[in-house]
Amino acid sequence: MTNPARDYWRSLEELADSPDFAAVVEREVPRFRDVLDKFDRRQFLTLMAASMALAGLSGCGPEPNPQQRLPYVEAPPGVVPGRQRYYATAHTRDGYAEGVLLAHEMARPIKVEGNPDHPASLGAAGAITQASILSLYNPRRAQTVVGPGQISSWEGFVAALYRRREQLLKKRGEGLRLLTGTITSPSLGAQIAALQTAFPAMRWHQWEPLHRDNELAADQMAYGRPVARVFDLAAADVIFAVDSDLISAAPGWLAYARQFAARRRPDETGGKMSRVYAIESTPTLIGAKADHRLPMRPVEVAASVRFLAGAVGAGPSQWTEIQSPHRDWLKEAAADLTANKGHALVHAGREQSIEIHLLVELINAALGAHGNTVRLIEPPVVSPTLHLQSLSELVGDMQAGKVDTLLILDTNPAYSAPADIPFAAALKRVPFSVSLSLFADESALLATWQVPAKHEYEAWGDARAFDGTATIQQPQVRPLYGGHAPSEVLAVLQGNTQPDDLTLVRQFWQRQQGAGSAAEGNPQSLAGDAGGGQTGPQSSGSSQPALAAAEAFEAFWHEALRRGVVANTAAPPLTLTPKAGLAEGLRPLPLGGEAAIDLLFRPDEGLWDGRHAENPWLLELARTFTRLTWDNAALIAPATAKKHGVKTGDVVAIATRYGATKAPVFVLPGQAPDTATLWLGWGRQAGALAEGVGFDAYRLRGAAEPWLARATRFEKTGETYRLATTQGHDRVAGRDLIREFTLDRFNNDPEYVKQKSKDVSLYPGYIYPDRAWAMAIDLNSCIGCQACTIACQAENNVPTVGKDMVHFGRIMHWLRIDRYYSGSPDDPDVAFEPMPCMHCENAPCEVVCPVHATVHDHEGLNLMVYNRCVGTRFCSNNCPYKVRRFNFYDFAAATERPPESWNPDVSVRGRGVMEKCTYCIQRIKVKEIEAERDGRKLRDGEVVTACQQSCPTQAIVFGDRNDSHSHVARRKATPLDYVLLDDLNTRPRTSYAAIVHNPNPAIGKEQS
Amino acid sequence: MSLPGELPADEPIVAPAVTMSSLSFEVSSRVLRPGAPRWWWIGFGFSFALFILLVIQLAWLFIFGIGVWGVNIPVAWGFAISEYVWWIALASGGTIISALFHITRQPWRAATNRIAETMLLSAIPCAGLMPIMHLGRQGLFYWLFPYSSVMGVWPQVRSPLWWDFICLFCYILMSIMYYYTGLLSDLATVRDLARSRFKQIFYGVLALGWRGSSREWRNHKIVYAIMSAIMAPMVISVHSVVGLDFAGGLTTGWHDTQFPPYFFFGAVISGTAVIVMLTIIVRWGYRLQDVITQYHLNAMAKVVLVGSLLLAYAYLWEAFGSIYSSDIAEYTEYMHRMFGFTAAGFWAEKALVVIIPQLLWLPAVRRNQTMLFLISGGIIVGMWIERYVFTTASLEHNYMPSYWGLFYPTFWDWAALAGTIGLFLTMFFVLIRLVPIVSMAEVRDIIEKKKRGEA
Amino acid sequence: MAIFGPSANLLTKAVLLAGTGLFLILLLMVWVVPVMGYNSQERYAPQQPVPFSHKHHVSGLGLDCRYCHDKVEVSSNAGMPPTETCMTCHSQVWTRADVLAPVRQSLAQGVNLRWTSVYVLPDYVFFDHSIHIAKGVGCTDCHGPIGDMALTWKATTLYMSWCLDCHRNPAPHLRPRDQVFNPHWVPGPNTPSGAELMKAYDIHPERLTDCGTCHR
Amino acid sequence: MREPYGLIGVFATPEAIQQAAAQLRRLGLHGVEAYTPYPVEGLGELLHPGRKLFLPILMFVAALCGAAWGYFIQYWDEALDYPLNVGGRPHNSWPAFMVSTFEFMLLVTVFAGFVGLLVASRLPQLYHPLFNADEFGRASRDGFVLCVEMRDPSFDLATVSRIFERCGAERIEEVTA
Repeated sequence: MTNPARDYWRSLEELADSPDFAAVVEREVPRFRDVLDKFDRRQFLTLMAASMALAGLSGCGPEPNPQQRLPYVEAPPGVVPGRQRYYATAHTRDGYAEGVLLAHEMARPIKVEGNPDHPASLGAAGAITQASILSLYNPRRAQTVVGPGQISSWEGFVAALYRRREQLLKKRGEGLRLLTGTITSPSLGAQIAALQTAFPAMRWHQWEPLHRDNELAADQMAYGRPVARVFDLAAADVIFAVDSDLISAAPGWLAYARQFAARRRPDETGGKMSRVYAIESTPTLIGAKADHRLPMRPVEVAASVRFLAGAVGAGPSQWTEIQSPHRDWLKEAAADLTANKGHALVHAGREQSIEIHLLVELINAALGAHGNTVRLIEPPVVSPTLHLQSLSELVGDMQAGKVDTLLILDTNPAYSAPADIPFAAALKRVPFSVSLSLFADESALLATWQVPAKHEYEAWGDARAFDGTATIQQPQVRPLYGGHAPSEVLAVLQGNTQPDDLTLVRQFWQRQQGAGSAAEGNPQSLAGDAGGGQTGPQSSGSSQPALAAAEAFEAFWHEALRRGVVANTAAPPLTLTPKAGLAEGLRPLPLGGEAAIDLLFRPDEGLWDGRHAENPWLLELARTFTRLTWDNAALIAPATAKKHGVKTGDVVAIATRYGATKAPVFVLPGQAPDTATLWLGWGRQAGALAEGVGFDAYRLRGAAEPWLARATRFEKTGETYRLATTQGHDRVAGRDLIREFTLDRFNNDPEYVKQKSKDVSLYPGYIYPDRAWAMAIDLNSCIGCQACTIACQAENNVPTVGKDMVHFGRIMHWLRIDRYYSGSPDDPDVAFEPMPCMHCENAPCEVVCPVHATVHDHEGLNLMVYNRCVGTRFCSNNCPYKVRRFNFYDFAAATERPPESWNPDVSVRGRGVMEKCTYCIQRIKVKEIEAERDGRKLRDGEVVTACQQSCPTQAIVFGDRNDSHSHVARRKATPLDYVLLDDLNTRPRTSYAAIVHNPNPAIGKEQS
Repeated sequence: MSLPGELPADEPIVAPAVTMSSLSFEVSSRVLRPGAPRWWWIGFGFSFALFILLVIQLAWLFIFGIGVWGVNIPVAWGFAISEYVWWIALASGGTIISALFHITRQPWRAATNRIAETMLLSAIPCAGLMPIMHLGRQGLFYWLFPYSSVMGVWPQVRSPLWWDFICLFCYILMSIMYYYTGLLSDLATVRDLARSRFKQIFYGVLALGWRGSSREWRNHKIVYAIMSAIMAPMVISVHSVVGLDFAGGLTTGWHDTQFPPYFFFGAVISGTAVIVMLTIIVRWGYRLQDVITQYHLNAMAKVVLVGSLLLAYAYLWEAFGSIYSSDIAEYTEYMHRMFGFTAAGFWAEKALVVIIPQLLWLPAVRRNQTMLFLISGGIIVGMWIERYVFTTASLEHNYMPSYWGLFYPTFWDWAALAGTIGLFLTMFFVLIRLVPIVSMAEVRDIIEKKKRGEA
Repeated sequence: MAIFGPSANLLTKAVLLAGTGLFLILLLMVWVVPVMGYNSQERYAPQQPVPFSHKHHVSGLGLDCRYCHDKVEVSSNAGMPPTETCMTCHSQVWTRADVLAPVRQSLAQGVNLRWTSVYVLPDYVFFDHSIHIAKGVGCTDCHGPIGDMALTWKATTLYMSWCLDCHRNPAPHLRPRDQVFNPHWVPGPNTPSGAELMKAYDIHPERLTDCGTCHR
Repeated sequence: MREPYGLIGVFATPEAIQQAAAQLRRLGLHGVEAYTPYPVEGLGELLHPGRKLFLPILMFVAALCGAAWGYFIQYWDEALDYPLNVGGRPHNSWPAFMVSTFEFMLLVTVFAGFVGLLVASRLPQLYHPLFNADEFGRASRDGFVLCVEMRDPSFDLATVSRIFERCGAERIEEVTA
């Protein structure tokens, strides 16, 4: 395989030649879509269903128009029909890379999977990453270059920008501004640096709505320089989380989640577990998994952190003299931390104040975390900046008319800027502004030039992971809707009128290698194109002859592309110690006692900062705690709700110093009193699918308090709003669905832990002699991130249905995550329970199907034969686990995605047919056939289900139960293993490992 | 059935004035008269309008799919199935009156069984239509027939749905044969009275040349007796199997061994109730007060009363089982049914089906046609609510709390209900126009017996 | 004045007889109609852009199936040969033949040839060539005397029942691996029996009739 | 000239016709048949003595066949032709087969009874000489008609009509074929 991308391009030409493809593109042109958008989605669905039905009526008898086959003109090497090939690249979130592999079927990318070789993925992939494939194919992406007032072309844009360049060169770049998001791309960094030298007066601004300014500022105070952290949760026996996004959103969270979970499985670690404390204002994943959790208002959080600092000797000891109901709790936690010096870790979330970040840093230092559980490294980010400051300076200059040329690359400040930074207004005063974006978003519509961007999977580029490891991104598909990479736009400024991202990236890395791959390891110097220093292993120093160098580079290049990782680019650790006397320097806390509502701004799980708002999978993904789809809401605690006399669905008017909006209320157990969490990223003003969905929390967000704002108004309006949630009831209602034990119960009383199986049946049991597929799900490991749900959706062609259908109870997810509360609604225990099909051996669903549409096979799979199903729906009624889904309309036909983006190995279900989790039978069969062809037995771990593969914590294990050495058999052997509703004697193949808590005896909060 | 055979002194089973010839002329004339009476046209027009609604509903359903109804997951069965049960129950009532009371030799059965059976034939299509409509892919319902064609696949005969399908299939065919067997001699009467050539041929062909020879009568007696003896257990089995559709699954609130009899009781009361209503209408419309007397209504009222008592017993038992049982799922489901989303329906149903019918203990009420009519109507509505409540409520609060949901019917759900009622009434009106509505042969027998002071 | 004359009785009997007969015939049709050629499209031979003859290439020139269908042993899909494959020979022989014009054109202009499918499986059926080859099912078992077809025609019904016949009892359809691609294979005296081959290939018929074998 | 078929007498009461029938029987005449608007008890036994078990036996046999057929269909389907593992239940799970077996049994029985009735009563027979009689129509409403066929050699018009009259026939009529 010479150039991995080459053969794909060729085959796409063939693809593009076929009239079908032309038709597809034709059909997907937004113009036609708009007509349909006039209807609400339900009507839209019914219409589609209707047209399908009518079409179906005419389709009887012998093929009216026979199918055609189009063989290649020249066969591309290595493409085997019906077999998937994988190409490595990276998907970025806030600029940080997560390594991925894209599965190609007949050279079409159909699924995103984690790259096992990549430190930030380890083979797992989060929901957003999984869903990125849908954005790639999204027919609503920006497709045309629009110049001032009229439709233009890329060439037109290049010409215009080039002319601009001439003038700018004259005045040394005066008035030229660059606005980007966080950038970790070394090549892009180098390009910008080069521009900076070409245009000395140019200024580069950064705006990432979910910036990490507070962390940066704290580091500046502590170390006088920006740093980044890499945590080692494997070494952490005690973790103290302060509103932490450590295993949900922080760069590298996939890796952290895996380390975290590995320490939470006592049955695999000889009865040892880490202990987790969490104090937070709004529920987080790590808080849900914590052994001790306290919901508290931000002011209390600050006080508690001070207490902790004082208690562990990181701050003045008088900080420990606070009046707080939680004082003893904190004291014990602090004691536990100090007792585990060197094995303790404290982490604060992105949204916490500078002070808290500073204190956390000091506490970690005091606990000897540095070097053990925390590693300080060079930040992978290119020139870390305070984004808020950077943006406000830019806007200031724009208003002052100092900016005449503005390049907005892949960020959308017109929508996401703080309410008191009038970017949109200022943008009108910029004579020449360019917005390079995937969709025609708010900024693009205001800019004089809107240029469609390439999707990451269409472009050449590179990016760094949380630990500095670089990945070279290779295109998976030729741009579907035109579009260009940021590097290409910048190249135009550099005078290159025929920019090509491949050459740009290649040249950069060639220079790196040429420069003796010096600085791998040292991102900063990578960003600048100067090098020097010790030579890396596989590099060939400039002393070698050029030819050898070229060969060496080819080798390096292909290795980097193949593995999806550039070897030895991880940033080296820094050994720094925080300045002394910082804690003492802190001002005393303001006494924020009076009860007004604190507004907490948080990224949305799916839409993130709003950039994924056009992705139906993410819109319909039920949020972890609220199970809310297609909307955001103001999340408030039950107590607060009572106080304000509102309930879920009531609309409240919220205002801050910066702006006002209306929002539906959602009562969320475990939320801190007198706080309301608002998800960012909703309420877009531009966009087809997302426009007007949810409310825009950015309007309430000010530059001074980006994460936490005091509400000046929070009143019931009397209006109500219909929220579509997917979970019917929040508690187990007496069923034996969630099993929980304490660690010492597990260690000292295994008999009690073991479930008594009452396995009696009138009929003789069925024998499964050779293979018996089974799944084991570890509830200790499951952190509720829902990567599996989207993975399943992507793998199995599961359609989206729209808000109304969700509200009707017709959501289609095959794999859902149930979230159960126990304990008081103010501070409940949370348990997550992934629910795939149980593949019961005595399946109740099969017995009631009158047409043999669902039956067992000889390996114990509960099969669903769509083409035999007549749709009596009795199976669903009879399924105690309610894992069956029904196509009430022709959902698949109504889903907006080009036909070539579906997974060809899985039937796309039509109207009136039942469907459900199949244990990814298509994957099983492919491997089975391979093995049979080679005349060997299947190896354990050869078949991997989509959910298992995507799971960051390895909570899901699948395999042959009859093979006692298989991973799944070992998992099922633990005393914690149990099945749901076993008194129904359905004999599920899917079993669960009970939750084990490791409470601090001194705090003695009964957990089990 | 322990119905007192005695005739109330003031309520003869047949008015003395009625002779064999007057009976024959009266009853046949209703069929043979050239134009239909106004009340018939009004009734028929109304029914036909509803029937048109059914046609529209079907078109809408087939074009857009089952999604136009309110069904969802978890409540995958909504109106269609509960109404299917409801219709079957009404239909069964016909067989119960005609078969069960034939083998138990109830004299009053003679004048009413034709109405009962006519009602049965009109109700069965409605029942049969429901499960087909509710399929996801209605066009493929024939896959339930035990034939494999080129697929090589058969139905799954362990499924209660299949039992039910077979049951309904047999029941329809058998009912038609049973109906026709009973009808033969009366068709002959009409044939012999018909004057217009067309009607002569029409009824002549239908009567198959029945002459009433002693040989025919004797064969007829044997076969009709055995048929009745079969139809009786048949109707019981039909409704038991419908019960098994629910009891056969393990869904909370359905998985209940008492369902088969429970459903049969429901059939007794609702079937008889609808017959009472139709009898009152026909009796009034066709002015057959002499043939269908207070006695009949009185007797049927008693059957209704018995039915409501049986049902009351079943209700108590159901409540006891659910509340007393240690099964938390059963318990929560029943609590939801009683006090939750469906509470209103639950209590309304109990009132209409069990409490109000207790008025029938009073002879005065039994003889007051208006009261009788209203109570019967109430029962039928109540039974509909009952089916609806236990079908949906049980699914709403199933084993998986995370997947509890509610059922909201849509316009098209109601359209299906109204439409099938239209179909039912349309068929009924057409049939009472075409066939003699009283089994004359049997009434003659009674008249003769009365002459001789027997019976 | 009877309503009907004496002839009526005879007529009735005739009508009854006819009715019963008709009913039985209709009943029979339910089974007969599907297996009629019209429905199954057996022997259906569509027009192709180039009148390609397997008879000539396979029986005549003795080309191996895999020369053109090169992926058949590794892929679910036997695959149609790319134009370049045709041109390996036809750049030398028949370079002027009009029938081959489309092929030359295809290569020259990079336009795909458009063959009409002879065997069309529904989307919900997942058939894998490679495994059938690996288990010793010969090409001709499904594709009929493909080696002697001047214009390719559909040799089987492709009905599920047809698939099941073999999946229930594979033995008669198995051959030694080296004979799989032999279009004129006939079992010789020392060919191993079907039972032996089943053993050798490790085939378990009971599992072959699992619905999941073909439907996913 | 249409050749005669028989002689009918129309009676008003079941008693009368029974009396007449009894007397004719005593004469040992054959081809005597009564036509009544409802089954008159005893009349059938009188005119066609002997036990008629044909129909009951027919229906009983039909019942057995129906049951066997019903069960076989299911057994063939689930256990013989395409045995599939349905929810871990055995292929021949006979308890589940019973319901349909029962239904098939009843269906076949009733069908046999219905057909048997028609065959045994020689129906359908749209034309019968009796329909030529003016008064025969009463047999289907209020008249009790007794008919003696003339083909019997020992038939004597005078005797029969006398018996009719003596038993109070309201009307006596010759019927021609």
